[in-house]
Amino acid sequence: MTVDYLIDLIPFATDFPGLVFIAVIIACAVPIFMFIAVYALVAIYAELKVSSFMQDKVGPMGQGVGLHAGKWGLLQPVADALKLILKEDIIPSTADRKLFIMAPFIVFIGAFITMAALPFSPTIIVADMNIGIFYILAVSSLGIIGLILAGWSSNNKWSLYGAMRSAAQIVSYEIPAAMSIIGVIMLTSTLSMQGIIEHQSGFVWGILPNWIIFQNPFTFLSFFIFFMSGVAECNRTPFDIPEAESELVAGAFTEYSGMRYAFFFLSEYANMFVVSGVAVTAFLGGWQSPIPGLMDSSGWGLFWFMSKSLFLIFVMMWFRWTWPRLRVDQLMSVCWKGFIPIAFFNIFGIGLWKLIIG
Amino acid sequence: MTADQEKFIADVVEKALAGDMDAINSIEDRSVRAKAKASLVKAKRAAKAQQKSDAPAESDSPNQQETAETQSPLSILLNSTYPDEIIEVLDEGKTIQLHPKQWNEIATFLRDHPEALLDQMECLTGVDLGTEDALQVRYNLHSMKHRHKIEIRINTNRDKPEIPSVETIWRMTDWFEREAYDMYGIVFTNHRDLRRLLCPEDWEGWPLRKDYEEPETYHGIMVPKVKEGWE
Amino acid sequence: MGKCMRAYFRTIRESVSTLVTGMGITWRHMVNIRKGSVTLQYPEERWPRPERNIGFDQQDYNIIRSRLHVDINDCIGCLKCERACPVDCIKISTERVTKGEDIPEIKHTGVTSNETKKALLITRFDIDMTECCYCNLCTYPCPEECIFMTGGPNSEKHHIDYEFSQYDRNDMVYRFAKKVSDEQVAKATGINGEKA
Amino acid sequence: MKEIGSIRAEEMVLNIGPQHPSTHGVLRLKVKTDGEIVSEVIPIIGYLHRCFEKHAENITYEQVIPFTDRCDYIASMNNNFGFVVAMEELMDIKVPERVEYIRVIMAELNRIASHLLALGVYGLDIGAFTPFLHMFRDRERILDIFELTCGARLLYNYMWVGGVSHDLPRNFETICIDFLDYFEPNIPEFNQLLTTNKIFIERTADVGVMPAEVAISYGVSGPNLRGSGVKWDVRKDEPYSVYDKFDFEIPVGTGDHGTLGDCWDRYWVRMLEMQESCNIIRQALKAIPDNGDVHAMVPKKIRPPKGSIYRRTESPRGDLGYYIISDGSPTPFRLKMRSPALTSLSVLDEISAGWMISDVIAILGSLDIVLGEIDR
Repeated sequence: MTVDYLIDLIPFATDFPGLVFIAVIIACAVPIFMFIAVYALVAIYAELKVSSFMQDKVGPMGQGVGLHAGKWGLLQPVADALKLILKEDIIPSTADRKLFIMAPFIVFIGAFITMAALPFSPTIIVADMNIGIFYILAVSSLGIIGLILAGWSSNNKWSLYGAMRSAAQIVSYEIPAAMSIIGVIMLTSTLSMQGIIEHQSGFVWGILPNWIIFQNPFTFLSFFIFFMSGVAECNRTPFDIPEAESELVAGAFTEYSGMRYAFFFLSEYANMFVVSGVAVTAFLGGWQSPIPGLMDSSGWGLFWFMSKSLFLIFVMMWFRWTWPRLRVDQLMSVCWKGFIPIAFFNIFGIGLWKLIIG
Repeated sequence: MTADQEKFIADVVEKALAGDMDAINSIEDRSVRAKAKASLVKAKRAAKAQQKSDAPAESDSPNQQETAETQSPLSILLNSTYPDEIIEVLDEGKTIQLHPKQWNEIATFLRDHPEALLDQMECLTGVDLGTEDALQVRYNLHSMKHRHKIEIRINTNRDKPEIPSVETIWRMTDWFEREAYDMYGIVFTNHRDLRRLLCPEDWEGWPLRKDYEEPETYHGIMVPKVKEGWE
Repeated sequence: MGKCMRAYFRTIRESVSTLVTGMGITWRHMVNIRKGSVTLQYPEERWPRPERNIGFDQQDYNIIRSRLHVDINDCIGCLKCERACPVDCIKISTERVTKGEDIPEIKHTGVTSNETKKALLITRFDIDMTECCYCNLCTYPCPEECIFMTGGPNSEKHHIDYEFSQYDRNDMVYRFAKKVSDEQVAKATGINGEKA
Repeated sequence: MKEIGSIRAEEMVLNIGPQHPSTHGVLRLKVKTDGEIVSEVIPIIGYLHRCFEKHAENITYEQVIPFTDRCDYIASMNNNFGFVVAMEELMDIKVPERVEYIRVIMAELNRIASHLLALGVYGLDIGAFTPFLHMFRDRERILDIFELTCGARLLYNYMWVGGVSHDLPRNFETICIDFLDYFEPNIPEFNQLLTTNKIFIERTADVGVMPAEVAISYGVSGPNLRGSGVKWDVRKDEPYSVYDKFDFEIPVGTGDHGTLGDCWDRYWVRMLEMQESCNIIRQALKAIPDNGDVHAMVPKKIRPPKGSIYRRTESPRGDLGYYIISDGSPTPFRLKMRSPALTSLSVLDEISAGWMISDVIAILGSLDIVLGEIDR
């Protein structure tokens, strides 16, 4: 939508279509990149604080600016980012140099381009494609190539283990995630992100929002399957076996340092946002207000979308700081024996529900 | 106390021990006299302690005609089965010294015999007896069922120390024998994996032997003996 | 088959319930952070040191082991602490001074606070705190109670200080003996110029 | 067919350690793996070897005690305790009753502290971070008590031959009771957060099963042996000090969630033992004589009579034995420490073959090793 809007804005667009297209792409990419960077800082800070609070400590703190981390430690993520930027970039001498350098960018691109289809508000969306959700499911698994490249090119056994584990994991968990989304698509009859949100407008009995998660019991289950699969795709605890800091040191990222590591880090957080965004769009009514009449103008769309997404990100953090980690074979059996059968059952159930009840 | 004063006191004490108390009493300086008296008392006490500690050592001497009252059931059992293997029975039968030759067989017997059932090896200690020019291994055995224990001692000579391994009988001794090998150089024959345990594999010498001398260098690195600017 | 399915669903139920219970606990800790926080902002806030009173009959003192301190004025050079040290981090050298002159500025003669007559000039009393193992063994044999872990019975004499890191390793060698020149030593020992 | 048969997975040797987050110290594990499956684990130790036994032959008996602290730095009190019990038996010293109670209280407090660390770090090995810090929070309280009592937080040098270095502080009883009142309600919370967590059970139950015969043959002792269902506790079966005066249970593994002797059982035994230690401390605080000397009549310079002794005590990791040979001089002729963690580690290869890399970490964590004690 935004892309079309920008193209329309330029009067001589038809004269230089290629040039204008590239310019518009850059004009969209830069804000998204800025958004990811700022959001990552916030998320890192939130992760620090959430984990600390759950562990009975106050986390990064500081009285005054200077040597300390600012008021309530607000400067801590900035300091972390600065450290990552300034840190020496080490490439192991036996590593496959080209692939080693390429890998973090591929992972980041995978997370980055999914952002293009996320509807932040009725108007703020880079491109409201008619295959939006399908596009997100497709490109979000691009990161796996980067992870495998990283693991392979590092020439380190830990990295290889991490890469192989994450490949198995991400590929497996794509299936229940996609299955849950299929149920949503069956209800909404559209692949467009905005279309899915439009379908969820209104309220049942004037109180309960007409979100897909509340539309029938199967979609309720679907939401959890999708969300947990999403957590697994982000490699977060309890599914963080690729990184598994107590087993594999740091998994695929063992040999990375400085800015390259920061890119992995950034893409992990970006991925979390994408998963939450898709879950919000597909199940929780996107940018729509949960309470009838409360701040439901289109200007508030961004607020609702962000608060819902950030809440889901908080839940992910909550998981991480509460639960232990699964073993790789248990991870697979949870996926193949737990999530996938239930996801199939859900598709069936949603179809039946739609046929019988409406 | 200066050196000549010490020497003087030592002289006087010697005289006093020989019966000449006047040598001390005639010292003029009060403090020196007090010191001399104190060291005399010390010397007398030391002599007494020497006698005392010598006494049990004598009773430790081999005594094959030990009567049954001073023996534990385990030592009687062992005595009846392997009478030739026992060198001596000490400490009311709680400690038995054996010949190394059939140790493996005896160990199996001790573990499996229903009256012994010594299924737990508590500890395996290598000892350098120093003066007797022999190395010794002490096995502390314990039975989980009967709750009795026994200590086995096996001597071996310093030049070619060899003791049969019991690593397959009590699996715990696997590492403990490796440790004893590491520290004393006692070769446990038939041990399946006799490598050094704690020291690096290329370490030279047997560190816990009494005649061990610390190496000057290790891999070309000087071993610091004295801290710089300290002595 | 039915048994299998029941086990399958029981597993799912157990998983969900126990995982949610765990989340409840972390949530409780998160919302009660104001009450439950156990950390302090270290450079600004510090843990209170333990109460001073420990149940000795005669003395009330704490037994914090922070670092060794020597009241060199009370030291009689008996070397008991040097012998007690398991890691040899104390080094003492003394000179006999009964015959020689008094050097007033280092007060090497006279009596200690326990009224013991001092007979030795301590030319060196070094403690290498990098080697110290804080076992406290050197403080017990001292007849004058002049070597102590700061705190201890003489806590008024020296403040307790946990933070004594240094930039140079040599700064961690505490030299307690008073500076004396060779001539002073010679004078004090009464051996004129021979001993250096 | 022949070609298919000749395809074989290549064995990869993976070095876990010496610097690795979950080896609990400088331990190196040479792990032969086939994919994720581990076929052999070869522990390589000695990185922390500090020549304790050689060093002990050159220093006096009093000076050995600070070195025993440093062997098992997680449970220093228990190490001191083991040494002084052996020494007192060798020298035939009768220590005052108050000292015995002080020692028992200290040893049990340290047992709780040690188990808290073991359990928390075990959670960390499995991937749960929060229980670790919760347990550390409580462990700090115990260390505060130690600091109050003997001035040090980690390496105490508190128990001496024939006594303890200081008497208890004046209001020790209330401080201790306060701690127990605060701590005991936390145990169910740990259980809810970690022990009964389904993921935790999945990770630990049925993993690394150690049958009782294997455990006894390997000399495994303490909670690891009790996890295999053997009711053996030196405190109960060969009582030393005043342990025979207390009424406490010996928890043994039951195989609630899997097989008897699995990682979960070993974990659970430690959890139950903390509760029992609390009971012992409460009883000891009630029974402790109010006043009294804290030193027995011991000569300034300790010279045990000629002879040798092997005495074992129950440290949080198992049977901690000291073999002391004295030749009548003030320095030991030979001092051997039988460290429980060494035997626990030696069983690792036996019980972890066939499991996955993650399980090797879990099994290693459940054995609760301390490298300072293994390497001495």
